[in-house]
Amino acid sequence: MSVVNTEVELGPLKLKNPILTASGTFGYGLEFSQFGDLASLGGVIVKGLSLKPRQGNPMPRIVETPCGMLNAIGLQNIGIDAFLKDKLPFLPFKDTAVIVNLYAHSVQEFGELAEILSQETRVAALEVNISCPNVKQGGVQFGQEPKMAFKVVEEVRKKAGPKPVIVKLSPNVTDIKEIARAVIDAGSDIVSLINTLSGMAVDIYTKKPKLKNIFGGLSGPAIKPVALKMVYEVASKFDIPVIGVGGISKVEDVLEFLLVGALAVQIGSANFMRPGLSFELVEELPHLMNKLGIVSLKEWVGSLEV
Amino acid sequence: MSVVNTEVELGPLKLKNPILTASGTFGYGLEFSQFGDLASLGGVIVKGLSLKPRQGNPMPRIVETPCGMLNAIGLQNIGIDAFLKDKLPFLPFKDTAVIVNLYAHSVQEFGELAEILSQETRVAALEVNISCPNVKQGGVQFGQEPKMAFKVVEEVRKKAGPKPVIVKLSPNVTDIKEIARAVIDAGSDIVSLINTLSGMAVDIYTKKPKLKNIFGGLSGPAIKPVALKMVYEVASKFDIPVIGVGGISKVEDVLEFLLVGALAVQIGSANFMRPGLSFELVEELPHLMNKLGIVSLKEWVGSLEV
Amino acid sequence: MEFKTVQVKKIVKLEGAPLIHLFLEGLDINHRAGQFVMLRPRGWEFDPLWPRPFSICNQDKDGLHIFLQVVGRGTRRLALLNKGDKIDCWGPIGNGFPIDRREKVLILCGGMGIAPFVSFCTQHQNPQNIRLIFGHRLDLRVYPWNLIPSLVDKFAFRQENEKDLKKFEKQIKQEIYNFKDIGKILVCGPRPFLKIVHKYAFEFKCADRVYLSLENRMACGVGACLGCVAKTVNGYVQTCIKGPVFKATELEEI
Amino acid sequence: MEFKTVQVKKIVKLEGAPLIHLFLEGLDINHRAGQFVMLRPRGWEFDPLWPRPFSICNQDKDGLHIFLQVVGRGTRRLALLNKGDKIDCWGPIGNGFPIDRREKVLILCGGMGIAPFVSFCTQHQNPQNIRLIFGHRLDLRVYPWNLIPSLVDKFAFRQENEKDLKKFEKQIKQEIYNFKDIGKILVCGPRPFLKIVHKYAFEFKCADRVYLSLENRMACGVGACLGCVAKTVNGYVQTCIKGPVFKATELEEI
Ligand SMILES: Cc1cc2nc3c(=O)[nH]c(=O)nc-3n(C[C@H](O)[C@H](O)[C@H](O)COP(=O)(O)OP(=O)(O)OC[C@H]3O[C@@H](n4cnc5c(N)ncnc54)[C@H](O)[C@@H]3O)c2cc1C
Ligand SMILES: Cc1cc2nc3c(=O)[nH]c(=O)nc-3n(C[C@H](O)[C@H](O)[C@H](O)COP(=O)(O)OP(=O)(O)OC[C@H]3O[C@@H](n4cnc5c(N)ncnc54)[C@H](O)[C@@H]3O)c2cc1C
Ligand SMILES: Cc1cc2nc3c(=O)[nH]c(=O)nc-3n(C[C@H](O)[C@H](O)[C@H](O)COP(=O)(O)O)c2cc1C
Ligand SMILES: Cc1cc2nc3c(=O)[nH]c(=O)nc-3n(C[C@H](O)[C@H](O)[C@H](O)COP(=O)(O)O)c2cc1C
Ligand code: FES
Ligand code: FES
Repeated sequence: MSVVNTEVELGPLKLKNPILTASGTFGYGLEFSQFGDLASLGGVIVKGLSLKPRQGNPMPRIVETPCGMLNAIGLQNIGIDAFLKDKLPFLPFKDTAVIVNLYAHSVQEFGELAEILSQETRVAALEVNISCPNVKQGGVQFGQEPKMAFKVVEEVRKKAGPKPVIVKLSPNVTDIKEIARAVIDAGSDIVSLINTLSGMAVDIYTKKPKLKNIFGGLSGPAIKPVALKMVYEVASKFDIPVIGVGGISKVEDVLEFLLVGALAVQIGSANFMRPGLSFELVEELPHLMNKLGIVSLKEWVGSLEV
Repeated sequence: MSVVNTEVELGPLKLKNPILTASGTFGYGLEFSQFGDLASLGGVIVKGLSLKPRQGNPMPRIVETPCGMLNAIGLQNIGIDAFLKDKLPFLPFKDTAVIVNLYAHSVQEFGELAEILSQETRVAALEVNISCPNVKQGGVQFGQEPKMAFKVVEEVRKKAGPKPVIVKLSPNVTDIKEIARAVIDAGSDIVSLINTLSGMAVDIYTKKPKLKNIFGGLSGPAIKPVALKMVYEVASKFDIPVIGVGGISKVEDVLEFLLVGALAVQIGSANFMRPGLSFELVEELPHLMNKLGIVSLKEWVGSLEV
Repeated sequence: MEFKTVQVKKIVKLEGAPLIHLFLEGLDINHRAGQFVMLRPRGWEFDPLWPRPFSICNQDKDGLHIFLQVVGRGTRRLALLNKGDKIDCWGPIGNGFPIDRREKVLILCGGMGIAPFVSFCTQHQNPQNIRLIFGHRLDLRVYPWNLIPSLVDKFAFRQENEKDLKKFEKQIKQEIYNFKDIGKILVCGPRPFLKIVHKYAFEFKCADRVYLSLENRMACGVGACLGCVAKTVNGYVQTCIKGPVFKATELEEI
Repeated sequence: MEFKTVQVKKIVKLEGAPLIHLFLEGLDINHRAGQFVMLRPRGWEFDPLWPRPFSICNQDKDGLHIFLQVVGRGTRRLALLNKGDKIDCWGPIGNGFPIDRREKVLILCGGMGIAPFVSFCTQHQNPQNIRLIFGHRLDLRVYPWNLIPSLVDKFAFRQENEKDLKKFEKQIKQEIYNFKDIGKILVCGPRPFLKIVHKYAFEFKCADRVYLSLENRMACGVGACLGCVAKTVNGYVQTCIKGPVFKATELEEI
């Protein structure tokens, strides 16, 4: 095997390889340390963290669907303080990018979270999850309304100091480019997409929704075509580093997302298929690059021939 | 087995059972006559027809995806005249609802199609496909812009005379309720949803999109959770008959869509799994109703307990 | 916890019952009764997406023994496995049941809930300290009843209709009542069964000695997805890694 | 065309090659060589979604004979079938090759393209009228070469590298040239192979007697989805029901 270069540069964020784990599907990272070397990953994005611990939604919270799943975890998390104290010290932050996914109900709370993390050298970047309902505007998500998205990102960018800010986009929009434009204008350094698609499942025997929350987010291989298209649309239109997420489960998928213009990817629900999957992808990537004659990922990114 | 009532009334449109075949997945109906009795179906919705015959998109036009598929057929069809002359006479229009799916590039063309069909007694209803690009507005779909959707439907409703008008909604929107409101205000008698989700697939070996058209529409079991949610949102908010479409492949799925409020369903990509599938569902429905103690579908529709 | 791609060594399908004995070879683990493994055959590609959790029924020269019932999509496909097929497997997961050879213990199990107790009774050094009550719907011979050592004081009750169920519920009540001051009560079975036991545990004030194994829906089996949580006095905690066995007093809801 | 849920009667996997002989029982059809069936095992539930098209290789007391190569997700799963497994099957589909026992005919096939010609040559009443040229990559013994009647004037060319391929292309050119005024030329094989033949057919002005079988991606196999169309002089037409065999002069693109 000849030596290949898997490094990627997403503006201010440098990764030794393009494989990150997606928020909410990899716990706080430590849950997977017995299945592979966390330090081998391009980065670990931890479960969405809020200012205070959150209990999340009542059960049932998950249900399997064809080639996918719905979740309505409701952002259960231990809170930012407990994370910094009890989890972060045990993560290999010197060898891999530890990225914190932020979740809040208001612009101000987002700002507070960013401020707390702005001086935290062990954290490589912040990922802003704007797929949460904006309470004041009656349930529409921050990520569905360009103006609201702008405000959140502007505030985070202001408070985050030197930290790279990634904004994670919701696919539940008419035109992903509009939201992308808004968060770019607001100073986002990187965008990641997609979060889950809105969905629902019901049980004809109990006549009830299969999720207590009624609605949930659809993820897994089922949504890969939707993710790929949105990544392509954003990456080919805007001059901003893009991280692709959605349905990735094979090393070929990784190169597909890079081909349409992503600089890195996140592995989400596929981590549930087997806990070592993300580590396997890191190992397999150089082999597939070799097979395809790719020496450096830089030449591959966005090289789709249309 | 005790006798159950599978009849449903969608405003002006009465069906002997709620199982229709979705446009574009059942040809002109006749292709399936050797696999079952067309007259046994609740209705047949034929391939989208335009004023003039259309050649459609170059190949490849279809690609399989996890639990689903992408298509970019490009509305190849024989044109409305040839349909009325060469296909319609051979369909069992006396015993089942033959529904024509309309496709056009402008408001005026939609009107012309509606006018042609308005006096055609062999056609039970019109289904307006507003998921086509609105050329004047630069590629956004009629179905993504409430104002444009309103105009199309208003025109069709005006020209369609006594024919029930079904409007088929695109899921590629931020809020399906907005579009639903627009087409209801414009005089739609029934809405059907969902059409395909926008998606894409690429081949890392050729570095090309797997569809010549680059983008295609995602359908199949993969999208069922998205369809179910949108149907629930529209059916529980508006007082209009709803037809559910998206990922239905089992008789249980039929009752799921009815449970969240649909009065009828369309079977789409599942017809490709085996050509007799829609006929099987018609046969299986009374058995499942029996098992669940449902005497009439009227009591079941929208009876989800939330 | 260990991860391995193991092989089906043997698969025994029972005639006339949707029950399967699966023997896996290649995972060398020491388990505690009540712990479980996640299984996902290599052939599943994308669908079903998740692995499936199963109690370790036993472990011996035939490998890891799983006793499973066909109930849905996943188990239907597990039933089609053949000797030599490859399965991703990780475990042992969770806490398992407490085991103390000097103490008397009452086991209440229903249906597939018998699985972990095969291991429990086999590993137990004083099986004569165990009393085991088993409620079942199918013919007793289709369950691993004979694998329970004969020194165990065991009783099986078949439920073929509503009346039997009521009778069994009464029996359970009586058993809990009789045992309430004696020792631990270990429970595994379908949710309605657990609810009944939970109720009597509180009624007879022995809830702090009643241990229930929950079978929540699981996606990851490593504590990461937070999909399997149980509502406890300490909030929502992962059933997979913090359970599946909980003291009745810890659970706010079943 | 008939639809049936048939059974695997026999499945023969070739050692060292990703090739499978599949024998299905239960579909009583009369077919014409070049016609095909759609197969979808019952066990596929939702994924893969589509059935898969395969030429009818032959039909005899062993049932319907399919000869297939494992190339992707679907065929990989077909290779795991066992005797007795159930498969939804419909066919015969399409037009098939023209057959005229009095005429000389040249067959050009590559790889799996040999499949329909096993049936063609077996059904043919004057096999001595057939000349068959077969290009292949693997050892000849893994192909159903011996099923081609010995009276057929048959030649096999193995391609192990670029050079062999060039040589084979030259051979094809020569064969077409020699045959251009004699009779029909029937062709089946991978797309690059078809393109070459198509080119020479026009070069030697015998395109109206060259029949090519296309292997387009198919979803429905009944003419309904319009996903499999070929670009012909009459516009886009369904390869499944209007093909899969087209005259070279009908095709605007391969
Ligand atoms: C810790 C643990 C240990 C278990 N041990 C065993 C065991 O030893 N033997 C065994 O047979 N099963 C055991 N189960 C249950 C087993 O995991 C499920 O039966 C299985 O996952 C169902 O998969 P499926 O795809 O066939 O069903 P699905 O298609 O996912 O569900 C179909 C239907 O099955 C039922 N179902 C779903 N999940 C469960 C569940 N957890 N328990 C019971 N019914 C369910 C539901 O009614 C559902 O409608 C255990 C579960 C847990 C959490
Ligand atoms: C009319 C007709 C007759 C056929 N007869 C035979 C036959 O007798 N024996 C046989 O082995 N195959 C035959 N094929 C091809 C066969 O249908 C495909 O190989 C099969 O569908 C691939 O399925 P898959 O899921 O394994 O591949 P997929 O996962 O769908 O595709 C994987 C890879 O396989 C290749 N592939 C996909 N479709 C085809 C194709 N149509 N031909 C060749 N490679 C393809 C592509 O390179 C693709 O990247 C026939 C096809 C048609 C249309
Ligand atoms: C169980 C679960 C929990 C998730 N939690 C979060 C979260 O806390 N924050 C977030 O931004 N995204 C969250 N996501 C979304 C994923 O990070 C990812 O965007 C999505 O699942 C699509 O990728 P996939 O198809 O690879 O899973 C969650 C997804 C799942 C399945
Ligand atoms: C090959 C194909 C062609 C289609 N053509 C049309 C069409 O002409 N008009 C239309 O309104 N919808 C068309 N559709 C969309 C379907 O009618 C249906 O809305 C969609 O596929 C979702 O349903 P499903 O998941 O059951 O397939 C087409 C879908 C497919 C797969
Ligand atoms: S199964 Fe994922 S946390 Fe328990
Ligand atoms: S495969 Fe659908 S039209 Fe040919």
